[in-house]
Amino acid sequence: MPSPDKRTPTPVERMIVAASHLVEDHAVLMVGTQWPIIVSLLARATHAPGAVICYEGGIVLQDMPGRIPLFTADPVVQSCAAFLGESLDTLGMVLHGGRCRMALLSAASVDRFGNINTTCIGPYVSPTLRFGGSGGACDFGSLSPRTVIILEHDRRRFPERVDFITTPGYLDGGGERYRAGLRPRTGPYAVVTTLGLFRFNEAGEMILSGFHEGTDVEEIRGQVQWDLKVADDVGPLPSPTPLELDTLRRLDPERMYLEYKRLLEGKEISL
Amino acid sequence: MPSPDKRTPTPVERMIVAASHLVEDHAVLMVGTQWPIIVSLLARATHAPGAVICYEGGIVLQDMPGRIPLFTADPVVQSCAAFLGESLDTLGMVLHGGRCRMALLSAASVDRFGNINTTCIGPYVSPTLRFGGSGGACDFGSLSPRTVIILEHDRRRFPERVDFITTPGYLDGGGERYRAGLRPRTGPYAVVTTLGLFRFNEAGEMILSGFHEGTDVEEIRGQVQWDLKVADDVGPLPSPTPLELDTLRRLDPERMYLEYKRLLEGKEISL
Amino acid sequence: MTVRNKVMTLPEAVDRFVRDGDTLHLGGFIQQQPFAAAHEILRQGKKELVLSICAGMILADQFIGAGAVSHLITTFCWNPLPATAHAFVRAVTRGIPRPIELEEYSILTLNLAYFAGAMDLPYVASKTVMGSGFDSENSPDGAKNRLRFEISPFTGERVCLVPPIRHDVGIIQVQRADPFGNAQSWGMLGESRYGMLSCERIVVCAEEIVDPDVISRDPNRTMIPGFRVDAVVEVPWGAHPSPVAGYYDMDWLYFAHYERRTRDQEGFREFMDKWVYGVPDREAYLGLMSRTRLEALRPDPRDADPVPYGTFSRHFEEARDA
Amino acid sequence: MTVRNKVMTLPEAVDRFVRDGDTLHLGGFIQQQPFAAAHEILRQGKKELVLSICAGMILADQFIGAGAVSHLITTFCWNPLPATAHAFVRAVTRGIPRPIELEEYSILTLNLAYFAGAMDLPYVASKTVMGSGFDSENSPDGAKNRLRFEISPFTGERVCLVPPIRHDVGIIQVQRADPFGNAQSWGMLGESRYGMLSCERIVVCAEEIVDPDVISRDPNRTMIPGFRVDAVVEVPWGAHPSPVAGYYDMDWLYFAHYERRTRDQEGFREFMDKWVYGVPDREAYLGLMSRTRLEALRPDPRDADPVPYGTFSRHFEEARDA
Repeated sequence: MPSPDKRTPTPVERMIVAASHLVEDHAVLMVGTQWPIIVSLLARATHAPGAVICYEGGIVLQDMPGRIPLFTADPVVQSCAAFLGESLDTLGMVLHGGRCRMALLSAASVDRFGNINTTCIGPYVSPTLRFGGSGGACDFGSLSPRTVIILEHDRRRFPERVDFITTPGYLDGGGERYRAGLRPRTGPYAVVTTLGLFRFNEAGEMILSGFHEGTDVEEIRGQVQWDLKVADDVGPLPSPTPLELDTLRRLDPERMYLEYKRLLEGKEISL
Repeated sequence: MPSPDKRTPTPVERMIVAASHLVEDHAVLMVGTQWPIIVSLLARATHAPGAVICYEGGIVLQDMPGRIPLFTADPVVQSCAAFLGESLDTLGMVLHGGRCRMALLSAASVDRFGNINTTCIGPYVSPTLRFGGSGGACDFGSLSPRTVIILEHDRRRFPERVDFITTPGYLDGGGERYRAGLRPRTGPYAVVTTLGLFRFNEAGEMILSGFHEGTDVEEIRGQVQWDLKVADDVGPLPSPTPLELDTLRRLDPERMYLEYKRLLEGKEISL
Repeated sequence: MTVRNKVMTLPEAVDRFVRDGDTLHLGGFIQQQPFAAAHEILRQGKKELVLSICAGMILADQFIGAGAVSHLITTFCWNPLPATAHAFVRAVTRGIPRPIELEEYSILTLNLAYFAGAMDLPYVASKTVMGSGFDSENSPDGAKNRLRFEISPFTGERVCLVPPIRHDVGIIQVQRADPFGNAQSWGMLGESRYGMLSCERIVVCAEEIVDPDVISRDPNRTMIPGFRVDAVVEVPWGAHPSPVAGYYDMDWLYFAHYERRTRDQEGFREFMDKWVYGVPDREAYLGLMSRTRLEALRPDPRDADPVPYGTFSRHFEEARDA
Repeated sequence: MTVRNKVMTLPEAVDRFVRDGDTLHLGGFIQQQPFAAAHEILRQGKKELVLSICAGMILADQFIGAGAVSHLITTFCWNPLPATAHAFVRAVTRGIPRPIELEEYSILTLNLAYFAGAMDLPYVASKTVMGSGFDSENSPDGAKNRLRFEISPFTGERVCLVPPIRHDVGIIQVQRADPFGNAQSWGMLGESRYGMLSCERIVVCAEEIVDPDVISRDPNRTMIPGFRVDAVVEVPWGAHPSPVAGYYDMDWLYFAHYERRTRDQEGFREFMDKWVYGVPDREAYLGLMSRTRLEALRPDPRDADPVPYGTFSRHFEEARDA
């Protein structure tokens, strides 16, 4: 495996660091699988040491895990937990109970109003492509005061309207989310990608708020399937500091997240 | 303390033994405090060794306790439990979940239709006398397929209609219980007292079914405040066998239940 | 990681987190009732409290007799001898020392209300209580509470809807907690977990404050995650005269003593002057009793076996590097 | 006391308690999934099952690919690498080997449905899911499930009503159980408790069958009380390739192997012929793998400390006799 450049962050590293900046110290976090795992641990290892990390299976972390968890149910987290219980403890008592400040989610695709699809392409009853489904993601997005969505940027993953709303964002915008019955002061807060950072306006529409080094507003506008609005104060995002990069790489020395590919690829598997 | 007669059962002993006869082997029991404790343990020590004893605080017994529990929350039961948990585990999962066969309850008073009052005499908002209140008793009587009510007989405790329905029996009779929303095939099954055994007819009215040695139908009819119906096959109840009496007295060698008086009465208490 | 150390004294915890007029939840179903904290609340003269306590017992009785409570949410209130809780009865029947509003439930409905409160669920439908004195439609002169009765849109049957009950502040006595607030408890748990988790502010009194590693070696035993907790106070014997599994048994003599002394309001006052207002803290309270007698409340030892949690294996990395 | 000894073999337990057409709940949220029992169900050719499983994973995938399932209740189905659960996708997109009906939920709503099922509550009202593809009123072409949407009589707000889901039979792999069925489990518990307790018949597979005293020395760890259990089967490694806290870690290589081999239905068949239909029991299954590699899945030891429960004191009797 090639050693990464010591100073130049990869797009994935930029995405992770930018997302970690959204985590406040002492915030209670509902953390989904994949990118949210490393984003939340990075935040805790840098500027938010008091952040509280909760997983949907019923886990509240105490210490940093002995190695990066491969997913939120990885047994590695059990030896660093302050609390092990049931899904009703975290999704129920923490999230539905209103004790969570922010939810972090990965997504297969996200649309103009922050609705996430991790279910299917095409009609639900006869899809052309089918993904895993909600898990707890629908609850995260339904209930969290702030939902941060983290995904690698690819134009196909940014449709104007997702085929299936696995996780509700602002639905059709303009207060539709609250008319559907979801609580006031909940909803998508930001989308962080390998290209930039997006926030949501009052109508619940995604707007470009910042871009990573090496890209710009026009490139990003071409990478979503609708006419993307841009914030008045759009500008470059801060680059990861050497300390952040170093911390991130120490958190994931195996580069399981940083290179987003499975380490076993191409290997013979012998059981 | 006088040693009880070796062969003659006391009225309380007759009540306990008669109630224990209603417990089937392997039945799951919700057991209330006071008389139900010793009734259920006697049943288990005699003809119903597989009976499952559950208490409202979240306890399922495994073995016989090291001494007679003074109430259902007595710590003595914790060292003989198969399960310790929450009230939702027993009142919820066992009782509301439909896994209970019989509930055993003490009562301050019970009326013609098996409604129990352990709340107050006089109007609820300005009572002349006030008792402890429901605890789990209302749930026992609301939900159990069979509720057995155990109390020392005293005419004042058998009004035609209780002042407050702490635990619903058949309400006003004639299906009123089910119209109120309680589940079919639930309700009072028997009342066992120091005088006799009562069952309920189709209309939900209490009828005298049997009497202990030393009393008779007429005496008992004078000990309730309404015109008590009598079963066609009313007759004497079986006397406790020597084995039953012996088992009962070994279960409660301190005679805390058998004499129904507190052992500290008349003693100086020095803390 | 930095986590706030929340250890403080009982007077400080009560002063900072319990306010006049609060809806106060006292945890512990008969066992583990926070008597030490409760006495400190009374000493600090907190008033107009809405007291929410599943098993009223003599703990509620003391608050009521002291006149600190305006409204009581409970399922029963007695002295487990069993005997009358005299102050409760005086307040309800004669308004002495002051009238209180009663909000009564069955244990199951109150547990569901706490469950709904902990999760902030709009309501939970049940099949209990209907037709009883707790059913406001069937018994308009019966108990006043928050239950409603509706027709189920699924089955058309009548159901009892239990809404959430939430509290401003909750206190419980547990076996052990770490300085961050992670609180572990065992024994009969009653309503403890959901009652406490339905509180905005939480004060944990513990028999022992332990190293965080003790907690994280057995995280399934954690009842209250530390981030929910505002104060941790080490108070050995803090639940006396109620029991704490593994630490001390119920003090039956004390309950009998209380029953005898509190049969009238004057006796109640004298009792409280000695045991609550007359002592500065728990140590002085315990000093009023024979130490030998207290030690006799210790149960015989009986321990749970250690269980293996394990850490994790490195087979995945090893396979990759093979 | 006599309690029925419920220990039996896995073929006997499956034969007696799992029936064609059953609503079958497989417990374990990602961890502790009962693979050994599931394979025996497939070997015995049980069919037309309604499979209810919170975390579908490759366990649901195997049932679906085998054609044993007509209806799937779940919240997600994938291979946690993460990768596609190929048989699930084939069935949903192309009806191979047969179409299945899907009944999808979010994890919270399915957990509430199991909770309501375990307690037989008419429904539980929540504030999640609304407006999503799981909301049949807002998304008529969305997922089909049992949720309903009503106006709260308490607040007038729109709420999501979750009705109970109950099962004919449930199976889970736990760390230990006694011969009466008292089952103890620790680690991440997900939906395990309420899922299992919502089952009419319960089969407990355990890494170890232990003496009843081990259970009653730590009764707070009991997840399923023995009286609810029909069969107890000792199956070491019974959850492999999913993990069991304290016993073995997730077998990542196995999940990767499965992903590669099951990309088409023919490969799936070959996989199943080798790992499920081609072996008589769990021992033979384990024999297909390197023992050294399996042993490497054992975690490093890390034990919970013993905790004191105590028995009881005799101070009451002593006081009386004083």
